[in-house]
Amino acid sequence: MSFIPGLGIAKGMALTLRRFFAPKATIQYPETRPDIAVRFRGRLQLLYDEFGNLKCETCFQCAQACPVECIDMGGPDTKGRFYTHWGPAETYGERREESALRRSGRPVPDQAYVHFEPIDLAALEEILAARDYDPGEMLPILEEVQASYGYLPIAAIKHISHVTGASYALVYGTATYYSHLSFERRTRTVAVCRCTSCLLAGSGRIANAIGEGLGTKLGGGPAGGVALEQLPNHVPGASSPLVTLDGKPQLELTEASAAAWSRSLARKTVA
Amino acid sequence: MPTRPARPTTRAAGARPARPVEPRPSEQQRSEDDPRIMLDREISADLYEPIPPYPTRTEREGEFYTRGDGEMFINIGPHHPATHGVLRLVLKLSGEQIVDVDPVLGYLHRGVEKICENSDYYHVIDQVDPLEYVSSLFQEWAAVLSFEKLMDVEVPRRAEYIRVLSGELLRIASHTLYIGFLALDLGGLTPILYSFIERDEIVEMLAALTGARMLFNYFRIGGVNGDLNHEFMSRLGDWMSRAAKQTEADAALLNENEIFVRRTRGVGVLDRATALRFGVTGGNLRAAGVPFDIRRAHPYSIYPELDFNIPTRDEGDSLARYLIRVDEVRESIKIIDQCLHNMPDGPVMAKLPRLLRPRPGRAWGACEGPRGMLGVYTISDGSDQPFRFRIHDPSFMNLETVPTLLPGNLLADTMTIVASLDPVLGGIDK
Amino acid sequence: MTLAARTWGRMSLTARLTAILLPLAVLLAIGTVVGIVFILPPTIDFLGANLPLVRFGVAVVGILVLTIPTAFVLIYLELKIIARMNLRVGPNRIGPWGAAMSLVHGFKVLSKEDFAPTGADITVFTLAPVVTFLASVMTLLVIPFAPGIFGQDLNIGLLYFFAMSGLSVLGLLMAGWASFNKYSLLGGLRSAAQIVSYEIPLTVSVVGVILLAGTMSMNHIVLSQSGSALDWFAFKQPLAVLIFFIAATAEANRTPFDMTEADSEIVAGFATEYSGMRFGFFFFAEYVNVFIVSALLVTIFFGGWTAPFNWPWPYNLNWLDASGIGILWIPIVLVVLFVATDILGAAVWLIGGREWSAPAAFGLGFLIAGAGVTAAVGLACFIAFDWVQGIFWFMAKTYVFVFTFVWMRGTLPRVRVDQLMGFAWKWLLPASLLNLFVTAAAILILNQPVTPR
Amino acid sequence: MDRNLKRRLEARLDAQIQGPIRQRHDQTEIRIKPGDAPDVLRTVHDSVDLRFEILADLAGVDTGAEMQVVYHLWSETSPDWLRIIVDGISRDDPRCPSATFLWTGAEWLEREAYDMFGIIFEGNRDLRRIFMPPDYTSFPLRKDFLLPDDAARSPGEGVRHIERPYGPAVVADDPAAGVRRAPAS
Repeated sequence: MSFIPGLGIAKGMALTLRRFFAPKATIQYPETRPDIAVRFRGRLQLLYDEFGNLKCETCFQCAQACPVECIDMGGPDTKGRFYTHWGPAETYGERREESALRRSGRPVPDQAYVHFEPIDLAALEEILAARDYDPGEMLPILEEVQASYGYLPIAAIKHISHVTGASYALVYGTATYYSHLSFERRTRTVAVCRCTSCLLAGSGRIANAIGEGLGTKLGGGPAGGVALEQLPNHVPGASSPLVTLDGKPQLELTEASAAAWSRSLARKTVA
Repeated sequence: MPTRPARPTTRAAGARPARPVEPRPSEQQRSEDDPRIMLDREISADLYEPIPPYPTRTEREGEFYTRGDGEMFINIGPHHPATHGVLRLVLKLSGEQIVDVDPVLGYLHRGVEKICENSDYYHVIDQVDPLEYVSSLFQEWAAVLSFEKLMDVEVPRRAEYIRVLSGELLRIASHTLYIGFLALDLGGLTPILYSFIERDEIVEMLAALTGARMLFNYFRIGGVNGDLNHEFMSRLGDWMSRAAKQTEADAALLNENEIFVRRTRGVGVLDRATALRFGVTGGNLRAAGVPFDIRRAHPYSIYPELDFNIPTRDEGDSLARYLIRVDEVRESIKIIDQCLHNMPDGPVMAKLPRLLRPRPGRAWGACEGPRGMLGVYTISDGSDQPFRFRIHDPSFMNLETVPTLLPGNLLADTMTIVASLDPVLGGIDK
Repeated sequence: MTLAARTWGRMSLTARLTAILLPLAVLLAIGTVVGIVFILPPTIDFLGANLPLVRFGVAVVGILVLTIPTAFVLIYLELKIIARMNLRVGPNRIGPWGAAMSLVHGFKVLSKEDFAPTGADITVFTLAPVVTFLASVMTLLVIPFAPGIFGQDLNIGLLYFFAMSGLSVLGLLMAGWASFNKYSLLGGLRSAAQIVSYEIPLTVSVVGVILLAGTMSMNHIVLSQSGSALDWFAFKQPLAVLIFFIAATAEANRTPFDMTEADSEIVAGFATEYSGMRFGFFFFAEYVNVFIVSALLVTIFFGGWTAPFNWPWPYNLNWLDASGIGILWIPIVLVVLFVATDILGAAVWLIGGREWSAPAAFGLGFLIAGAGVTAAVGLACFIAFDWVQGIFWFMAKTYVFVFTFVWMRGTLPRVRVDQLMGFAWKWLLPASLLNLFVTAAAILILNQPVTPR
Repeated sequence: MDRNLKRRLEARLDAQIQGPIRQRHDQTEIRIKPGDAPDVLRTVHDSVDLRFEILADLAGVDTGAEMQVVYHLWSETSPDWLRIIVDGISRDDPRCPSATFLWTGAEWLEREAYDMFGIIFEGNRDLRRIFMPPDYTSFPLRKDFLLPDDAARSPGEGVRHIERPYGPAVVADDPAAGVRRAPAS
């Protein structure tokens, strides 16, 4: 405190008056973005590599290491059979997962995403070069891609988004809007149940017959647009032996008719 | 009225119900949510009294909640603009004069010690981070010091320098925030914003170094998480070129202000003997004339090599506590300068196994945080999780003096004293 | 009943509106005709016979209407000035430079739930903000804004002012007591103690001016300071200005004397339990108080509406006189505005090319032309009418002090309640008595004639 | 490691110290019995050559077999922290003399240890819970603490799913008590 009464107050007043005219420290947020440090860990986003592919490999190590158990993941298990949940049990976990994916700019986990696999991009590059990489011609591009690959691979969509500059959401939205564009290969799945009662009722023999008709065997991969698989669970209420076509039980199928049925199925699907 | 069933509580020795609960009129018309609220319009004057609805547990509690002639209770908090978190002070007032205080804690209790006993040694550092959220590096530092003693880890010198550098930066950030909040609690609007400008610069700087603005999670057992980078150094250089001048200018708003000085001088005097008896540490103890600073009293890291002073004052009042902080900011700037000048080269992490299983033992590590001594006491039983993890927080001890300092002062001095003791409730409630 | 209900239920929204509005319109039309024919002539006769009554009514309505915009402007100024002092930008999103911010605040306050806590005395609780607000607004009645622009020229104007502003403490005390909250009670009692203490130095410091001016009428106090700035009482009574300023800060509950709503101590003081428009009244009253206190300071010590130097105007511009050709200027101005808009808009449209649509171009032209015409008319009025000048000088001076109050709030911490009282009784009161004594002695010694008016 | 401190402690407190004085890094550790605690604390606090004036910490420890109270002290006469472990406190009726006669600040630390471990400090004038609510019945840092058991006793029983006890949730409403809790089972 100074000896002159009020001097300290006057000094403070002078300081605020000077600051009244000083440049301001406010960052006008939406117009000017602050510099975020390169090392900043607080970004709520998943990282992509230079080809636009997601870097996350869903290895769950982060979820296991998180000390407060805030990271949670869901996805198909290692054999691609079940949609499993790896975090702590929580209400509406699946829903939240979906919305978190949406917020992170990725499509919701549909079949196309889950079986995301790399493709040969040469044909795609040809199509794009012919269209001059013009995002305005998105629909023709997508149609040609579908004609060339038989379906719309997610890798192709990522690549289109990457090279044309159209946002992924836009390409994805276009692709989902038109019903003639499909993310899935037009394959049909025949599944045979191998539970004890079905095996006793002869499903093993039926499987062999169907395999003969299709030209493959159980677990041997798709042949000519039809895949032969093992049914993970017996459909409740269905009789044995149980064979399903795209999830629909084929109740009238017997060991005798299986080979003919599968041959006609293979013929119909190949076209 | 239904009879009260016996309560299976373990009581302290000598504690007995001092104040039986009196039956109240019109039992039928109570709210279902809160039985103390009656639905009819007969409102008793005791409706909102903070008197506990259970029998008092100790003599001190019974004595406190017995109202004398002309006295009234008033709740400061847990939701109050000036309690620095969710602290609740039950004041017994006579007019505006404080007769007695009963601080009620635990609104932010998260059981961090228990959580730490169930996480492995790497995870503990994340868990203790949000305790003292204003200066979380120091809490990490205490834990890391304790673990390193437990495991006999040698920390590389560059890592020690980086620890001191970032720690002192954060000390400045914490002290400027202290100054701002003290002024805010005294009614000044402006200093808090100047403080936040300063703190924001430092915090952005530390974000470039550590990757986070508040919960840094930067110190590791045996070093630090990452080396210095160009972004951090350029920001630091920018800031250092004007830091001293800037802090002086901001302090001029309060240091000589007659109103501020009159409100803090002689208010809440914590003398040397009382401070020692209460286990007060940090700036509050140094304001009482005890030059106890762990950086000098029990040196750790590279502090013995650095040249800095421990400012002390003899008055022990709120003004002295404030001025100690202002002085410490200057000393910290000096330390940062020396750290930058002497920064050695080399690795920033010691070689450690992926899974830490220290041999059974006990270790106590303490460092000097902005509020005083932060200590961590760890007991290992040979597994990968601490058997006992004890956190000692300075704010807890500093706040304990409040029932001694407040009585006799006015209601307005509550804020001066509490703010000048600088409690952080995240650390207090653990 | 059921028939009516069923019919109502089947009607569309338009039909319902028509069913409500059409009879109303008919009723209104009939009422208007009846009013014009039977009620208007005697009313005009009565009002013509009682012109002071009309004047009073107009003044009261005008002041009531004016307080809200004044409060809005002050709230905006406070937000903006304190923000700039804090190195912030302040409100800048709503309206130009955030100027509509306080309007939004007003709507917010209006749309909030207006509840009373359990145990509150509802009647007193509701009346308290009204009392406080009215006490503030009533004081505006005697303040002369310009020659001829004032509510009432009471010959005890100053006395009336202090009596009315002293009433506001009653409202605060009522609020503090009725809220059934200890913070409110403490705030109310603090305000009572504070205002009672500071009322005395405030009043005594003005007595010197009353001695010098020889009157308590505000208009005459202003007139006795006319001339240049050197004739202001501020230079004859410097101590009184200081005392008055400090005491007025306390009277208006402004920082550093805002004990009654010390937010870090007693949450919001007397206003803790208030919400919605009840709180809005307190809020407005506070800011109107700042304006009033500044206005009073200007009126008593800084020459009121008089110019700070010898001012050659008003020129007698006959052609502007409303009774002569003046009324014709209105259509002329409108025509000028119209033509200028067309010319400027066309210019913008031609120069700007394709980017400017026609409405945008002519809108801009209208804005520019409007601004120009307004400035020209304003300048002409400023030159021609002394009341325009009066309002200009009065507002300019008043807002300097408003800025000072806000500036203080942006800088200073709050004093403690005992220091506040000690300062009033130990320093301000003796100083104001000393000032009074010295003034009286000087008048006696210098033998200045006290001229009663 | 301060060998000198070890010698001084042995000279002063030879009778009370149980077992060897352990020294590691910058810590010197002695163990005493609960009954000796006031004497030992007063000795290390008051002796001219010890002067351990600053109480750095007071911690409760549950080793699973017994309870301990651990004091950490600092003195300018020694570069070491002094750790005094009061061990051999029974888990069924844990009692220990209070240190508030020397350090008033130990009051809250002891309240915390009582709150977390249920150790009763005889001589503490205000030994009540400090963090946990007054109607809480468990001692959470004890090694036999089990969350579902605690949840069944807690007033917030059935509120959070993670603490939901096994079995049907029954909430007794006793408005007169002012709190809700489960029936005693």
